[in-house]
Amino acid sequence: GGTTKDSNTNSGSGTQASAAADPNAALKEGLKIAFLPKQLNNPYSDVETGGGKVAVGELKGEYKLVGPNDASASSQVSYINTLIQQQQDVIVVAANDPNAVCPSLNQARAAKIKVITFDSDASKDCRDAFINQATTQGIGESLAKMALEQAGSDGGEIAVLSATPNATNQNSWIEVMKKELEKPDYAKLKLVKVAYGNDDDQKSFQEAQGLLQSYPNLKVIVAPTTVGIAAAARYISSSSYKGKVAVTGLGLPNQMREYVKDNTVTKFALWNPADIGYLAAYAGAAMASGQITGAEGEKFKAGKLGEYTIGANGEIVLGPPTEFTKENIDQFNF
Amino acid sequence: MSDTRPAWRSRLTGWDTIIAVLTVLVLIIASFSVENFGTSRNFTFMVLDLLPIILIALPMTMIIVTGEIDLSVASTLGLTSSMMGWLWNQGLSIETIIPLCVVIGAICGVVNGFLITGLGLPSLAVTIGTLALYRGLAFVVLGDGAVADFPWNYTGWVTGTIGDGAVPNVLILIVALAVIFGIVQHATPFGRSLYAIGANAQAAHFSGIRVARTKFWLYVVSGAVAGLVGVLWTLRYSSARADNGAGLELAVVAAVLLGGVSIFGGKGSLPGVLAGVVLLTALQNALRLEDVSGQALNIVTGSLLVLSVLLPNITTAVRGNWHRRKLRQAAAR
Amino acid sequence: MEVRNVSKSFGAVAAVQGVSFPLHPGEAHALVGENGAGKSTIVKMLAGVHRPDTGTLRVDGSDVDFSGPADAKAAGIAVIYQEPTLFPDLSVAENIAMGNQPLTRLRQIDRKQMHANAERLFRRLGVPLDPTRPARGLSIADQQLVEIAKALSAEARVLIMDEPTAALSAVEVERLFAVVRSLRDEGAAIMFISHRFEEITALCQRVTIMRDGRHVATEMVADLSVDDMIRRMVGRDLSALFPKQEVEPGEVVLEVEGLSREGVFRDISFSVRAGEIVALAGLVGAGRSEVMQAVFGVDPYDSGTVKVHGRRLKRNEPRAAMAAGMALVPEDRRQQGLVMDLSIERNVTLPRARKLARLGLLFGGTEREAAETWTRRLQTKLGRLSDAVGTLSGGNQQKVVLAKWLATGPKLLIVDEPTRGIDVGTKAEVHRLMSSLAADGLAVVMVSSELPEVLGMADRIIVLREGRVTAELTRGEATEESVMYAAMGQEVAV
Amino acid sequence: MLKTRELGIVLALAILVAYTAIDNPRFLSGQSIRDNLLNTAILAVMATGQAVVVITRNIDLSVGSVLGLSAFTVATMMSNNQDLPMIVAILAGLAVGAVAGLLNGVLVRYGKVPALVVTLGTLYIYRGITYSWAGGSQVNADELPRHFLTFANDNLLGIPWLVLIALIVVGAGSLMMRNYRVGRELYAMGSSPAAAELAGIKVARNLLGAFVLSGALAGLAGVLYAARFGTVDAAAGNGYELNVVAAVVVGGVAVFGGSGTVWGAALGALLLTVIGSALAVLDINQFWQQAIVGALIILAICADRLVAVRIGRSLRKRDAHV
Ligand SMILES: Nc1ncnc2c1ncn2[C@@H]1O[C@H](COP(=O)(O)OP(=O)(O)OP(=O)(O)O)[C@@H](O)[C@H]1O
Ligand SMILES: Nc1ncnc2c1ncn2[C@@H]1O[C@H](COP(=O)(O)OP(=O)(O)OP(=O)(O)O)[C@@H](O)[C@H]1O
Ligand SMILES: [Mg+2]
Ligand SMILES: [Mg+2]
Repeated sequence: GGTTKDSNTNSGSGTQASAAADPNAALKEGLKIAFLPKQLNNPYSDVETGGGKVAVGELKGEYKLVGPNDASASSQVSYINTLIQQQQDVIVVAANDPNAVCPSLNQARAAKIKVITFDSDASKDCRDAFINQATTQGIGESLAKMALEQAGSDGGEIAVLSATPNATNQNSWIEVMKKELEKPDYAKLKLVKVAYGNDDDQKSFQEAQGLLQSYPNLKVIVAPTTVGIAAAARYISSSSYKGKVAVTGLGLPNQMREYVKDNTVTKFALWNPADIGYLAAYAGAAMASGQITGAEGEKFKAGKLGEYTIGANGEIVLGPPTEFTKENIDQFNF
Repeated sequence: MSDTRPAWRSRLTGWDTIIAVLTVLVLIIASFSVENFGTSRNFTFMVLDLLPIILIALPMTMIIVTGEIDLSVASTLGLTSSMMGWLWNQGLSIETIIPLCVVIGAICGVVNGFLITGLGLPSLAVTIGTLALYRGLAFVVLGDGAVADFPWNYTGWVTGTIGDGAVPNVLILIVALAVIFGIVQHATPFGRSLYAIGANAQAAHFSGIRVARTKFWLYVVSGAVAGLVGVLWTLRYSSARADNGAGLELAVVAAVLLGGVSIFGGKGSLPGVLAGVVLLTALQNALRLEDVSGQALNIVTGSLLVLSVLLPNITTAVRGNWHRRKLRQAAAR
Repeated sequence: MEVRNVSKSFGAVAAVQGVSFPLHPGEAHALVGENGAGKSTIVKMLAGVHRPDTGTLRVDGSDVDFSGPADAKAAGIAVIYQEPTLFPDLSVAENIAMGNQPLTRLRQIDRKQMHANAERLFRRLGVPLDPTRPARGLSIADQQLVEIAKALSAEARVLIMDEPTAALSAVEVERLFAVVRSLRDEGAAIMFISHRFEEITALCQRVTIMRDGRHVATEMVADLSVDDMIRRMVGRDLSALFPKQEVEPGEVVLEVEGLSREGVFRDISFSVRAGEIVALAGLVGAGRSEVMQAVFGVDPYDSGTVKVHGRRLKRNEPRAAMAAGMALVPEDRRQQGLVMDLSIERNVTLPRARKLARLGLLFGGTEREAAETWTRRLQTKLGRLSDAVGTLSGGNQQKVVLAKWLATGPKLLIVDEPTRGIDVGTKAEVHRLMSSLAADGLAVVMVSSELPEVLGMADRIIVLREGRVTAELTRGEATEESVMYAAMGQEVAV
Repeated sequence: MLKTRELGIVLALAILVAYTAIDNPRFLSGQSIRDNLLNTAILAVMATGQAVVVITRNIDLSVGSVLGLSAFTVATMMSNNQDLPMIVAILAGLAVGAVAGLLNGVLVRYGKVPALVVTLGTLYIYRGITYSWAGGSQVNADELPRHFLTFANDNLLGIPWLVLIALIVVGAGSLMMRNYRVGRELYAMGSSPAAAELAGIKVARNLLGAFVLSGALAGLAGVLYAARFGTVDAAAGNGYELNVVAAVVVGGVAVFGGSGTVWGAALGALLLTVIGSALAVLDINQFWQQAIVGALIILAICADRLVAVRIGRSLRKRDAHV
């Protein structure tokens, strides 16, 4: 639609004028903030962008959600190009490939669009800020810790069921986890395999099957992806391995509730994905309004989440993940 | 024999002409009614979006005209992209890598060609197999990694425009290749033989056409072009990855069929296919600018594909009925 | 059954216009006319394939409107089409039984019964075919025999046969006729189409003559002489059918030595000189076509040599044969001779597109000119050169195949059943053409199942039986008897 | 003689299982066999329909999308009506699939559009409909009725329902194609479409029937999918069409119609599934798996071709009189 031309020009000149941050600048209304998740129709990203929608509503901006049906970098590029053509004010994107989206993102920035990445970062020289759900280190450690708890005092074999072989997040968490496992505390744990379910429900399901056939003594499956953990839990809960093999990792409470209640899963973790989108929207608005530029140390207010400080390399860390158990799971609905 | 008018008229109502007119109409309507559609930057984006489909469609058209199919093209693209990343990591220069990648694509084509013409296996089955094989090899080569640090002057050339104007650099490539393929397909003995092979391979064989050899070379060319597109794809996204171009094969086949090429072989023209590709890309671009969701784009693509064959059939049927009724009326009188 | 004033046109072509004739039970009715006269179109209307534009079909005195072949079948009409219509992947027995398979109590197919039925039919026709083998790979003749068995198995009240004998030799034809006569005597109505008049006089009582889609006459066969029929068909008198010119043979053009292919033919040797017409005779399935296809290179052979003008040809390489000046007009024009979906001009120029190209490029004009010269010379009846060849009648398609190969200017012409499905008028033209080409120094090899043609045209006759040469006869030595003896297995002293 | 085609697949299967079992005996454990059969069931049901369509010289590429549409419809229906019995779910899935198949068939037959074009188009269309309807929503296992989820794991006489259904479908399909008139007519139509028309076969009826069957079975597969996997989103069955076609081709059904068998296609589905799980069990590098699957598909086609050539040669010999 062509009704928002005015706000465009406003925001354009606004950012142009202030190369330096003005912490006291008012948040603009009517900002066009577009979310581009890794793919549409992924329940996890839907929760994330849902949080973004709430934030944009609070900011009285224009919310838009676009995205490909497949999690490929190239289809994201077409959408970024479209968003540039539509002259959005902020693009909030979860990059499917840190480099492939770069040229387009830089074109966007050249067109005075603020680029915030969330969930999965793009190369740091082609975005203005990155909303990190938790530090890579923190998640990796937490995964190792949960694995140890589940395996019990005797330790034993554990396996990882990840997303795609080239998923940036998962790979860095697994790296940290591997380093962690080398420590003496974890001596009794043996990581026997990293399998990939491609974030496809069925493939993950079959990979879980394969793991149990190949490693009869497996004690724990650690799945650092919401699709993987749900599929693994589902397989275990319906097979003879129930009660013998534990499943843990990162999962959505709604998807996992059933398996927590039937004791297939005793503990898993996740940050609140809705908060990521929420924070990203506020960060984008703050930037488009000139409150921040993305430099280290700058502070801004993110609505109900309170104040955040930009870290090194333009990273904004959401906070520590929440652990879910039978006791607390009913308090969450996402 | 001297009567050429009906031939001329039948050509005018042929599907490739209709689709060309339709394409122009869509372009015109979109430039007026869709905001930002007509801008030069959007033109560049569109050309970049249709680059892989249009290039792969060139040899694919020939292959489908001979009654065969190549579903492995997107996987060949992925494999060359992987190889490109791997070779780059080995420290080869980009000037060596690019021709090497085209050769790798051609080798994929040689394998297809050998299985299909040498062993006489059905191409649909073979290329479903190599679709999985080449994609798998792509992952073997590069695994989960991505290689990104290609030289800027190359990546920039692919996404850039001539003299910073409105004409993308790759458009030269597209036009040059399209002209070459067009001439070969429509104005050479080789091109003629493709139609004969597609419509009746045995009769072609009896006419002295080397059916197997011709098909073999088509697969080699198809592989080489897919390899070239693998290079261009990698440079455009400055990212060599094993999953590059996944699923592109169906888009290419859809575009070729939309352009009026018969899936049974023997019929179709390259201009029709080019129009088909442009129509699809332009429509998707315009709809995206209008915030139509990707899901709805699926429906549009699918419907177009079916309608592209259905509509001409319906018009012929209606015309035939009308003609018959007229005859009956004349007889009744 | 009766045909009343039916018409049918395809686009601008009026294939049949206002034709009427009756089919009486217990009578064989012949339908004759030149190529493209509309005979097959009538057959297809009777069979429910085409719907008449105007006019009606009547069965048992009441109008019928067939919406498809199933309706015609249900009305008791069985049809043998001009072109075989078998299912190559199914067994011969299944082909015959399709639609009428014997069923067991559970409505499952009773295979045993089905095979037994097929065997019975084959015994009646005297064909040594295995009912369980797939139809793929059957020779044209065998295919035609299966078609005949199929039509007979339907035990129809009306049996329509569109050139069933075109691919058969005298022995099979005689057996077929015996069967058809007995059907006729049991009260079936027979419609029979053929370009061979001796067959018509031998089998039919009544004849309908067509010209250019119009009805000319329906008369008793006994009341007409063959010449009468021909005159009314073509609308003028014909010159001699076999206008053989005597030519002094020149140097040897083709030399075949010890050619063998396992399971097909063995140790074939012969030679052909310039100006000579050599005929390959034999019963159906003797392997004549296979030999010539191996010579031309479309089929492989295991051992032996083929030399043209003393130079050995590469095996299995038609292009080499063409370069040496060879041309092959194949026996199956639909599968081997023509690309039905392509235009007439493209078909004619197909083998020599390279020669017509300038700087590697082809232009429509040159192709059209080249095509026009030869189609006109062969008096092909066509609408536009840009029409698909599939829209032509069978005989005119055959002319296009001839045009296609004559246009390459061959030194050695191999013709396999050159006049199959061609009307008398055209046949005479083709024969005249062949002799004049031979007179100009062309070497001609002719494979033919028609003895009169063989005897009338050939300078020398090579007889094949079961893949071997059993006799080589000169024009003087050859008689109907001597050729038949050699073809059927009795060695003839030469 | 015809059996040699399927025999090749059985042999390949036996070698693969033996090799894997030697490496890891647990591959032959009850749970493992059960898993393999359960995984094959869905593919085999779809392969049955696909085989029938391919035998008529057509193809149905829309099956993956039909599966998705049916799975999502049924899952939504069941989550909204917790008390509906399983049989209603199955009937609903069959109905959704049959309608989708009917549309394919009508376009192919009456629109005279080649099947590959039609079903490539409806592949996009049906998937698009599911996406537009589902949006990002997902039906999770905890929203589905218990009896629906346990159906996938329940047994009848020790055989899981899923496997039983697949066996019934494959068995009935084979019987129909081999011993009933309509089956032979379908072969005839694929062997020579023009001749089938001339032979008075009710081509339209049979063709619609074949597409409706393929659609309905894809719909049924959608129900089984929903019951087995519990979580259903709009992407369910995405890309399945290539697996199904691969199974049919590996199973010895000629892509040009007229030959091959339904149970061969089912064997093809089993072989593909077992290859997948054997590679996982053999602990073969994840990255190599897809490549190996591709290579094995090609190998299977080559083997099939070899058998066909043998048969052809023996036919030649039998007829030879030289
Ligand atoms: N499907 C078709 N489309 C267009 N024209 C056709 C078609 N079928 C036949 N014709 C035309 O109708 C006319 C009559 O053809 P038909 O096949 O009936 O001839 P015929 O008497 O059987 O000849 P022949 O002896 O050569 O078999 C011809 O001019 C032919 O070109
Ligand atoms: N493709 C094939 N595969 C297997 N056998 C074949 C094939 N083609 C022909 N034959 C067999 O080869 C033998 C020779 O057939 P061919 O058709 O060459 O005989 P012909 O003498 O040319 O007779 P005509 O041309 O009159 O039919 C026959 O027995 C036939 O069944
Ligand atoms: Mg005819
Ligand atoms: Mg012959």
